[in-house]
Amino acid sequence: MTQYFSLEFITMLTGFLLIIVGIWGMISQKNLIKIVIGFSLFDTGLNIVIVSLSHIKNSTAPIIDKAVDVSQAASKIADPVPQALVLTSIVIGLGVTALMLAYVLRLYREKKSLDINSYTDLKW
Amino acid sequence: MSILLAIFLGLVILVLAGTAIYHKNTKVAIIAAGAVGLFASVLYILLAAPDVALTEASIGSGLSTIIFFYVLNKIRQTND
Amino acid sequence: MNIRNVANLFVLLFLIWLLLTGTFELTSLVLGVTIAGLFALNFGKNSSVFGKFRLTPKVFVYSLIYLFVIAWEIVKSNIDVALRVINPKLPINPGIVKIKTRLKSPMGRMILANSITLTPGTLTIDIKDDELYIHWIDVKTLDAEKASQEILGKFEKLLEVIYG
Amino acid sequence: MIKKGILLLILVGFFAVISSLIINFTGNEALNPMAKHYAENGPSEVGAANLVTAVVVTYRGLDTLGEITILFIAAAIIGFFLKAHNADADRPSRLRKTSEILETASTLLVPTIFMLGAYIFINGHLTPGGGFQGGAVMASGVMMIILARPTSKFNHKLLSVLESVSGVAFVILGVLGVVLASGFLNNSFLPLGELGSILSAGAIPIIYVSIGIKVGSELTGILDSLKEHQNEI
Amino acid sequence: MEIRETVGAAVTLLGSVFIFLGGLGIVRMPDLFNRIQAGTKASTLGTILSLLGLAIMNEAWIWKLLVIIFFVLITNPISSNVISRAAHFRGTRMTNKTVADLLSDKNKKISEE
Amino acid sequence: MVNTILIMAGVLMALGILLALFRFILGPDVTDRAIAFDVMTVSSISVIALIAYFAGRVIYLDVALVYGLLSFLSVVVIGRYIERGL
Repeated sequence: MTQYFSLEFITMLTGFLLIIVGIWGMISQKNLIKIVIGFSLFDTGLNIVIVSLSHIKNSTAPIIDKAVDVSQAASKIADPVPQALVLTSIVIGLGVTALMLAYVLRLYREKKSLDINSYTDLKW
Repeated sequence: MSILLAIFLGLVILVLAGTAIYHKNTKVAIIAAGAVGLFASVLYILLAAPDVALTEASIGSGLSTIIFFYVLNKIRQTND
Repeated sequence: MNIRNVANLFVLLFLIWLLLTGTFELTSLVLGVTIAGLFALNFGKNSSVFGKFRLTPKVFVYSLIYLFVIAWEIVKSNIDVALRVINPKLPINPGIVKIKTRLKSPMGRMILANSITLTPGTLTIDIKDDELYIHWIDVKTLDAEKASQEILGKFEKLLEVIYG
Repeated sequence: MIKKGILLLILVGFFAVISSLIINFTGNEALNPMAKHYAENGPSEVGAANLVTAVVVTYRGLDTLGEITILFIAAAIIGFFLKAHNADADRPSRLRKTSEILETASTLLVPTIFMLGAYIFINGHLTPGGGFQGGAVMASGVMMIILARPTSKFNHKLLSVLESVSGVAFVILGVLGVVLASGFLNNSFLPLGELGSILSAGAIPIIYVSIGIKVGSELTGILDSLKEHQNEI
Repeated sequence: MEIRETVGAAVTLLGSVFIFLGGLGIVRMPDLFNRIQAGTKASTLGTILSLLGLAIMNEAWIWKLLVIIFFVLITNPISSNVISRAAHFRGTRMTNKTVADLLSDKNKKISEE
Repeated sequence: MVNTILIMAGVLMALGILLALFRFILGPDVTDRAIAFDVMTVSSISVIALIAYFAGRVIYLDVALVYGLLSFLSVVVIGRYIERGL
């Protein structure tokens, strides 16, 4: 039980629950903007999970200054690679969210409705 | 100590996420989604990732809110 | 192109750069001067907001006094509002009153409005010409003159010296 | 109702599948070999104190190029989608004027925000931050301008020039790494300098500044395409 | 050395008390304007005090903390002002205890003319 | 001693954030929620500073710097949207 009471586990659980909430919002809501909000929550949750994977027990930020010396860097810092991935992923997430919102706006101008049920053109 | 703070932040994030999904008013949902980003950024600092936290702060503090509100504004103006 | 405006903006930006980096390394200083100069030229040439400010000893002393006055006001009125919040009866008497200011320069007016907003108990809602509309948590008078004296009596004199 | 039940069932199934992943996760005790290599050799090979910057700009620089391209394509598609409709949007509309306080404050705050953005750019190899964050901060500064003065027009030509020049500069710096040093985006064709000083890490500050200008102008372009063009009353 | 750190920690504690009071104020006050009065102002002072306390504790951090305090001081009143102006324009309901509302009187006069 | 005082301060800050969250969920109007959001951002600046103190890293303060300068933009956007000025 004690293994679950660690920073990494708790943040990872938070991230996964946030992913679940985001997916639930995307598939259960009818409003198009709510679906985009669900997507952005999903994005945040995914980022939290990846960052929690980079954390080593009692580690500090992977930046070398007075507090962390070069010689002992390898034993003290967190993993820099997942952080670098998430760094770019957040900016891309903003771009993708803006793209989805542009689609929403375009769809709204076609049919004057934000309800997903009124877009039935390709429904079988 | 940091574990307790992480549990607190996780609960706050989940409550805000629930608000963002289930609130009827779209504006409130957007603000709640922005607040999720805010607390996620504090969580990133706790996880020793200041670079990621800085990115989330600079994106989530203004840009991600304004694009939602611009689209809402355009939808409102189409109706008028 | 207002030389004094650009110079004031440059000093402000360079000060921020120094505080942010916290070093006096030569290369860092050169970079700071270049960037601050570029931004000051770009943003300062079309406005005259900073132009009124001139750094004489008198203005410096008055600015220090102003800082102390506003810090004291903020702490005092914060305790006042905090006592109101803790009190179970919630003794508030709110209302929106109108006050008049003599200040003309936009920067001075903004600092005045922000000072009023920062002190709890008063909140600037709108500013039209020389009239400020203030939400006051404990309205003592509705008369414009008396309210002006009550709310901004201390700030205005100092700001008149600093921003002309 | 039945539909929601099915969806809930799917979600519970999804959670059941990944729950074994979560339950067995106990946290990492030590760095994996690749990260260890970066931590031990990064400061001497690259010369950047911020190892995340080292990974983003040099070790995984090609990924960064791809991500910037994705952002560029997203901005271009948004512009393409929304520009076509703007022609008939110039009917008169009521737009409330900004208060004087916000307008004066913006003249003070916009240079400050840009200064912070420049600090984040230039110290990207020493402190947290760099091109992506600085670009986002600068786009926030532009956003402050259009919030305070909604009628102000963008200089589109300057925006596109900045975007293409910085993109080309990024690629040219990468190719210079191939020609003068050992590989694409290798930063050691400029002297590495002393670890921790502002003129260190070879070409990383220059590369990061170009990334930052690129990201900033692309985010500004997205904001501009979403903005409503209107006249004030 | 010890005394200075204790003083700094005490100042931080005072700041956190103000943050707590701000939270309490925002819950207890009856309408939007009073919530702004009690909430954002108290939490601004609380943040400034806690940053000052940390600046007292370690002198190496003092410059960066001063910049943060400066930023908070100039940005926070602006957001309160904008949101209260928008709420008044929209006609947010004010509490029954309100004594006077001269701004809406003036706006009404303008629209009548 | 010092650590105990600072942990107490952290608990009080968390309680303040919790109260603001209560207003966020309860708040009858959008503007009330915007104010609650403002209180949460300002309070989390000092939480970030506390984390930086406990970790002993001055560089964490950069995040607080960005929040201090940019967090008001979100509230300004909401206000301008409500008064139809966007």
